[in-house]
Amino acid sequence: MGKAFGAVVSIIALVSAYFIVVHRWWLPVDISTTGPLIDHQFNETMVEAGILFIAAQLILGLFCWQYGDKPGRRVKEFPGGPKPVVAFGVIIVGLEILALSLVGSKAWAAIYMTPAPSDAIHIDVQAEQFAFFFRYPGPDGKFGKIHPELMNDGNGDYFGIDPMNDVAARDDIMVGTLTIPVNKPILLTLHSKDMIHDFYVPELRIQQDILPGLEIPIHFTATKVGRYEIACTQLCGLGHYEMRAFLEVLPQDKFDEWLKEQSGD
Amino acid sequence: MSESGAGAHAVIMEASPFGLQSKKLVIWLFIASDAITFGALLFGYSYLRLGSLDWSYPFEGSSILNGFIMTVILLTSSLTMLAAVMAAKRDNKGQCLRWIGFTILLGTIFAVLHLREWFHMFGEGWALYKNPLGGSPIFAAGFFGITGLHLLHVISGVIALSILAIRYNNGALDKTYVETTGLYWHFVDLVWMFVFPIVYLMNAAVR
Amino acid sequence: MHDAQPAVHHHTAPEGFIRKYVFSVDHKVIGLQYYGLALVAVFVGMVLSWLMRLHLGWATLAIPGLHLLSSAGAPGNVMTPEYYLSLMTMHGTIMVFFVLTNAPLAGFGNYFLPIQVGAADMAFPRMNMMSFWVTFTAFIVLMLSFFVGDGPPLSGWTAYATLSSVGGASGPGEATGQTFWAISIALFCIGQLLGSLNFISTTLDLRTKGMTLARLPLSTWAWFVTSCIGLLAFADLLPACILLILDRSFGTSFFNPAGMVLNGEVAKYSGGSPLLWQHLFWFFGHPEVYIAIIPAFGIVSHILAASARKPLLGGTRVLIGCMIALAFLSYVVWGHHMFLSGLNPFSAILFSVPTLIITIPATIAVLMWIGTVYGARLRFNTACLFCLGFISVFVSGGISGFFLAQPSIDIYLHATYFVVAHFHFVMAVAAIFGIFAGTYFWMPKMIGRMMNETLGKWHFWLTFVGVYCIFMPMHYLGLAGNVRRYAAFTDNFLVPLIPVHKFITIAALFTGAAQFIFLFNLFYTRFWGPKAPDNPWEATSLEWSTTSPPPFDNFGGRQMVVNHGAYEYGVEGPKDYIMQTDPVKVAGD
Amino acid sequence: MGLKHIIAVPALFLAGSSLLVLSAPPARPAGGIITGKVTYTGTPPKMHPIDMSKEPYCEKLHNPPDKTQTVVTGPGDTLEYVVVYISAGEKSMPPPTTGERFDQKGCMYIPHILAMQAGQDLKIYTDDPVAHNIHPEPRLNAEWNKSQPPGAPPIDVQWEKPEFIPVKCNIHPWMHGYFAVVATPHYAVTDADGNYKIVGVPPGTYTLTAWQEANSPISKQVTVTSGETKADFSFHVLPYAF
Repeated sequence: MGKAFGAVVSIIALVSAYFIVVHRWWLPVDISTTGPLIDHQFNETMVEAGILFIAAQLILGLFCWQYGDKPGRRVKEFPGGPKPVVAFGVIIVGLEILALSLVGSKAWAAIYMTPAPSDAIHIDVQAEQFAFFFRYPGPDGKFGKIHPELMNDGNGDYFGIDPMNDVAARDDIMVGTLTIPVNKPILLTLHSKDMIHDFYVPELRIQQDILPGLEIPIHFTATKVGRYEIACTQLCGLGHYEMRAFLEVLPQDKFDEWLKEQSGD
Repeated sequence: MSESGAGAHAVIMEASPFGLQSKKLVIWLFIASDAITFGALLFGYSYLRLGSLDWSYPFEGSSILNGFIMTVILLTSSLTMLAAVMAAKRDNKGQCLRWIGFTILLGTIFAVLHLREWFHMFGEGWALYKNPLGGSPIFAAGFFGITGLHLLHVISGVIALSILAIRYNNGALDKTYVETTGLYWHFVDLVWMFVFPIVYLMNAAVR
Repeated sequence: MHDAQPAVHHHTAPEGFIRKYVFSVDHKVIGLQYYGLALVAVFVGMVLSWLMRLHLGWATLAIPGLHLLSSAGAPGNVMTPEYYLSLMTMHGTIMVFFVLTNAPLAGFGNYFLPIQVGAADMAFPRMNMMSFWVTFTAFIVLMLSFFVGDGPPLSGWTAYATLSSVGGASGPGEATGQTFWAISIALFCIGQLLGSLNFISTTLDLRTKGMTLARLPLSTWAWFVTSCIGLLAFADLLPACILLILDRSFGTSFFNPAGMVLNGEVAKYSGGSPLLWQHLFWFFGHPEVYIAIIPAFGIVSHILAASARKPLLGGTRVLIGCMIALAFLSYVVWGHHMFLSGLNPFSAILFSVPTLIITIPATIAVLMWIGTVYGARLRFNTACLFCLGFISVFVSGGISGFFLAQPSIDIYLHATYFVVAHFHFVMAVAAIFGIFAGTYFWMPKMIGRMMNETLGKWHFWLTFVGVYCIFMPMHYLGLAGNVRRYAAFTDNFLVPLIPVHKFITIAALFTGAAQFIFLFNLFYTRFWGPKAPDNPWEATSLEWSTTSPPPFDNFGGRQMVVNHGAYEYGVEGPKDYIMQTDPVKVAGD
Repeated sequence: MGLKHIIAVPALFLAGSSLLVLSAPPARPAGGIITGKVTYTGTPPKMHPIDMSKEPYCEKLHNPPDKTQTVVTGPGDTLEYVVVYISAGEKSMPPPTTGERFDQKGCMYIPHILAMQAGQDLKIYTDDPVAHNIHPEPRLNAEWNKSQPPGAPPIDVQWEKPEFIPVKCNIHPWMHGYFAVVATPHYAVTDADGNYKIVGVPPGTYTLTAWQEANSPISKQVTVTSGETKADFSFHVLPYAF
C-alpha cells in the first residue's frame, strides 16, 4: 500500500508539472511595457515553487514507499532531529520570500505606484451592469461634467453628460470599444455606475476593481497592434459573464483617422 | 451565560487541578469578543467618517453636558459595583445588596438620560437613516447604531444585576457571580469611555 | 486505571428520547449532531457543485427537475446565469460555514475535546446545546432562501457590497434571498461564539490530574487555537452582517456610496463605502480559512503519530508553535484579498509580506509531518492514507499561495481559476481529508463499530486521484486567464478552454460519486459493522482509555490521571506505546 | 295530454330559444374612430448611433449602426412612437383576451414602444443566439429581472397598474424600450409617418392624451361621434435628447 501511494503521488506530481513545463496552457503574449516585469516575477516564482512542489511530493512518496510496517524493524528518528529541519525550512523559505517580495514590490510599484506620464492620452471609463463605455474629451480636450441623474442608456447618455447646458460635453465621444494608439501611454479614469466591476485585460497584465463612488486612475502603454478583450472579473450580477468590451490597439495614423470620424458625426 | 455553567459542573471543576473559575474565564472571553464587536463598529464608523466630505457636527453644549452627566453616572456606577464586589468578598450580604441596588439605580438613570437624548433627536427629525442637517447620514446611522448597542448592554446589565440581587439574596447564586457580573459592568463602562469621545465629543458643534 | 479515584458524579444521564438525543446537553451527542449536520450540508453542497460543473461544461444542457430545486428559475430546465450564481453562492456558504467549520471543529471537537482532556463534559453544557441549535436554525434559514422570492442570493459567499447591499435592484435573489443569507450567517456567528467560549474554558479549566498543556494531544491544541481565532473572527462578522441587514432593510447606507444609479434613478444612498464591507468581511474571512484548516492540522498530526508508531518529529512543541503562529498571522493579512480593490497601492506591499511569512510556519508543519513519516512503521489503514493524502494536497495548495501572495503576480491571477484551485486544495480538500481521516480513525470510538477498510481504501484512492483531476487543471485554466464566477464562457479567449472544463466536470462527477461509497460505509458500519474494541489503533490518548462508545460521563465515574505525553510511540517493551494514563514505570505485568 | 307532453313543451321551447341565442350574430364594435397625426416643432435632437461592439453578433446585423430611438422623426416633421390613448371620460373596461407580443431581435426591442391595457397578457420572446435579460423598471408595479438564454421559452407577464414602464436589457444596455400600460382598450402608437388610429370608441366626450418618452404628455378634449374624429398633436422638441 505504501509503495502504491508513493508511486501515485510521484506520478501526480510529475504529470502536473509536465503541463506547466511544456506551457500547454499559458499566459497570453504580453503587449504592455510593464508586463515583462510581471512575467519575469511569475517565472521566477514558478521555478522556485515548482522545485519545492516536486521535491515535497517526491520525498513524501519515497518515505511512504520505504517505511511500511515491516515486522521486526525499529522506528528511526529523523537524522539530526527537528532542529536542522526547522532551520532549513526557515532559511530556504525565508530567503525565497525575501527575494520574491523585494523584486515583486518593484514590479508592483512600477505599475501602481508611478504617476502617469504627462503626455498620456486621457480616457474616461464607465462600468455598469453589464458593459463598459469609454469617453474621449473630443477636439476641445475637455470632458463634460458627469450628472448621475442624467445617465440614460435609452438615449445613449451612458455618462450622464449635459450637452444642453455644458459646452465642454457637446463634443465628448462615447463609444463601446476602447480604441487606443500603439506605443502611447494611456491614462484611464475608472468609475462605476452601480456595482463593483473590474477592468481586466490579460494581454496587458492589467487588472483593477472599479468601485462606485470612487474614481480610480490606471495607466499603461500597449506595444502591439491588435484587437483584445476586456473582461469584468468582479462578480457584478447575473450578466457578469457577459460583461465585456474590446480593446482596439491601432497604429497612430489609423487612430487619428478614427478619432476624426468619431468627432465628425 | 455564565449562569448556564451553574451547579452542573461544580464538582468536576473542583476536581480539576487547573481550576480557574470557568465563570470568570468565560466572562473575560466574552468581554474579549464583545470588544472586537464594538471595535468593528467603531472602526467602520471612523472609516466612513474619515472618507466623508460633508460630516455634520450636531451636538450643542446641552447634549455634551448631558453626555458628561451620563459619563459621570456610569463611572460612579462602576465604583458602586466595585464596592458591591468587595462587600461580597467580605460575605457582607446586606451591604453588597445595597451597593448592587445603587448600581442598578445609576444604570437605570443612565439609560433614561440616554433615551431622553434619543427621543429629543428623533424630535429634531433624526433617524437611523436620516440627517436633518443635510450632512452625511452615516453620522446618524453610526450614532444610533453604536450607542444603541451600548444601551442594549447597559439595559441587559441592569436586568442581570436585578436577577443577581434577587437570587444572591435567596442564596441561589454564590458570591462569585457578583464578581463576574461586576466584570461585565466594568466592561460596559469601559466601552462607554470609547464611545463618548468618538460619537459625542468629536461631533460637538464647532462655533 | 490503576489508582482508584473517588468517583465524580456531576449530573445523571438524562431519560427520554428528547433529552437524550435531541435537546441533549451531552457533548458526545452534540458532537454527533454537528457531524450529522455537516454530513447533510456537505452532500447538499456537493450536489450543487455537480450542477454548477454540468452547466460550465455544457451550458445549454437541460437538467430534469432543475426548476423544482430553486425558485431562481430555469426555463425548460436549462440553467440561467442567475441560477448558476445562486448555486455558487450557496455552495460556497454551505461548504465554508456549515461543513469546513462545523465538522472538524464543532463536530469532532465537541466529541473528543472533553474526553481528551479527561473531563466529563464541556464546561457549559447548556451553552453547548444552545450553540448547536442556533447553528441548526442558521442552516434552515439558509436553505429557506432556495424557496423564497426569486431564489438564493447571487453575490457569492463573500457577499460583496454593493451587489449585496442595495436589495432587488442589483439582480434576482438579492431582494429576499440575500436577507435570509445575512440572517443565517449572523445566527451562525452567535452559535460559533458560544462554542468558542465553551471550547476555550473547557481546555483551560477541565483538564484532569496530570494533563498539563504540554501533554494535551495536538488535536485538542488545534481545537483550542481554532476557538481562540473564532472567538474574535466571528465577533467581527456578526456586526458586519447586522450592518448589512440595516443597509438592506432599514435604509442606512454603510456600504453604499452616493451617486449610484439603480433602475434608472439616482439611489437615495450617501456616505457609505463598499470597501468597508470588504475590510470587515476579510478581517473575519482570512482567519476563517485557518478555522477550517487548523483542526485538520491537529487531527492529522494526532492520527499520523498513531499510524507511524513513532512520536512526531519535534514532539508536539514545534507543531503547536506553528499553529499559534498561523493564528496570530491570520489577523494581519486580510488585505491580501484586496490587492486590486482600490486600496492605497502601498498597502498591498504591507499586506503581502506577512502573507508570505505565513508560508514559514506552514512549511515547517509540512516538514515535521514528512519527517515523521521518515523511518516510521506506517500502518496503511484508511485513516493513515487520508493523512498522507492531506499532506500531499496541502503542499499542492500551499505552493500556489506563493503566487497569489505577491501583488505583482496577483494582478494577473486575481479572480481567475488559479485562485479557485488554490483555496480548494489548501482549505477545502485538505480540511475534508482531515475530516475523512478523523472519521475513519474515530468512528469506532463514536459509534462503537469498526468501519470497513476495503470500502475505505476504495474511497481514498478514488477521492485522492479525483481531487487532483478536478483541481490541478484549474491551475492551468487560471494561467490561461480563465475568470472565475462566470456562468458560461463566451469570450473568445475563454471558449478554447471549455474542453478542460468538460474534463473537470467529468472528474467531479466521478469523485462525487465515490463519496457515496463513504456514505454507504458509514451507514453500514453504524448498523452492521463489527464491534470495536476500546483501543483498536493501539493509540495513547485518553479517548482510548475508555469504552467504545464512552459512557455518558466519558470515564464511567473514574478520575483519569495522566502520567505521560500524548505521543509516546515506538518504545521498547511488549507493546510499542505508552498510554497517557499508564503508570510512570511500565511494569512487566 | 300526458304528463310527458306537459314537460316536453317547455323543454322544446327552451331548446329552441337557446338555439336562437346561439345563432345570433356577435355584437360588432360599434362607435367612432379617432385618427390623427403627431408632429413636432423646433429642431429635433441628433440621434446617436448605437455602439453594439460588445456583442459582435448583433454588431454585424446592424451595419450601418441603428440610431437611438428617443425621438424618432418621420417625413413632414412627424413623430413616431407616440402613444395616444383615452386617459379620462370613459368607464373602465375589462382587458381584451388577446395578448401582446414583445420581441428581442438582433439586440433590439421590437417594437420600441409596446402599448397594452392593464391586466392584458404579454409574451416576451427572444430570437437571438445570445443571452438577454429583461429588466423592467416600474415604479408602481412589481419590479423583476429575468435572464432569457438563447432558445428559452417566452416569458409571460401581466401589468396590474397603468404605468409607462421603461424596460431594458442589462447585458446589452442600449436595448431600451417602454411598456405603455394604459387603463383603456382605446390606444394607439403612431407609425413611421406619425399617424395613429383608434377604433371602436363609443360616441362621447373624452380626454385624449399623447405621450412621448422624451417630452411631457399633451392632453386635449375630443368629442367622438359615430363617424371619424380627427385629433392632431404637436410636441415642441429640444435640440438635445440629453
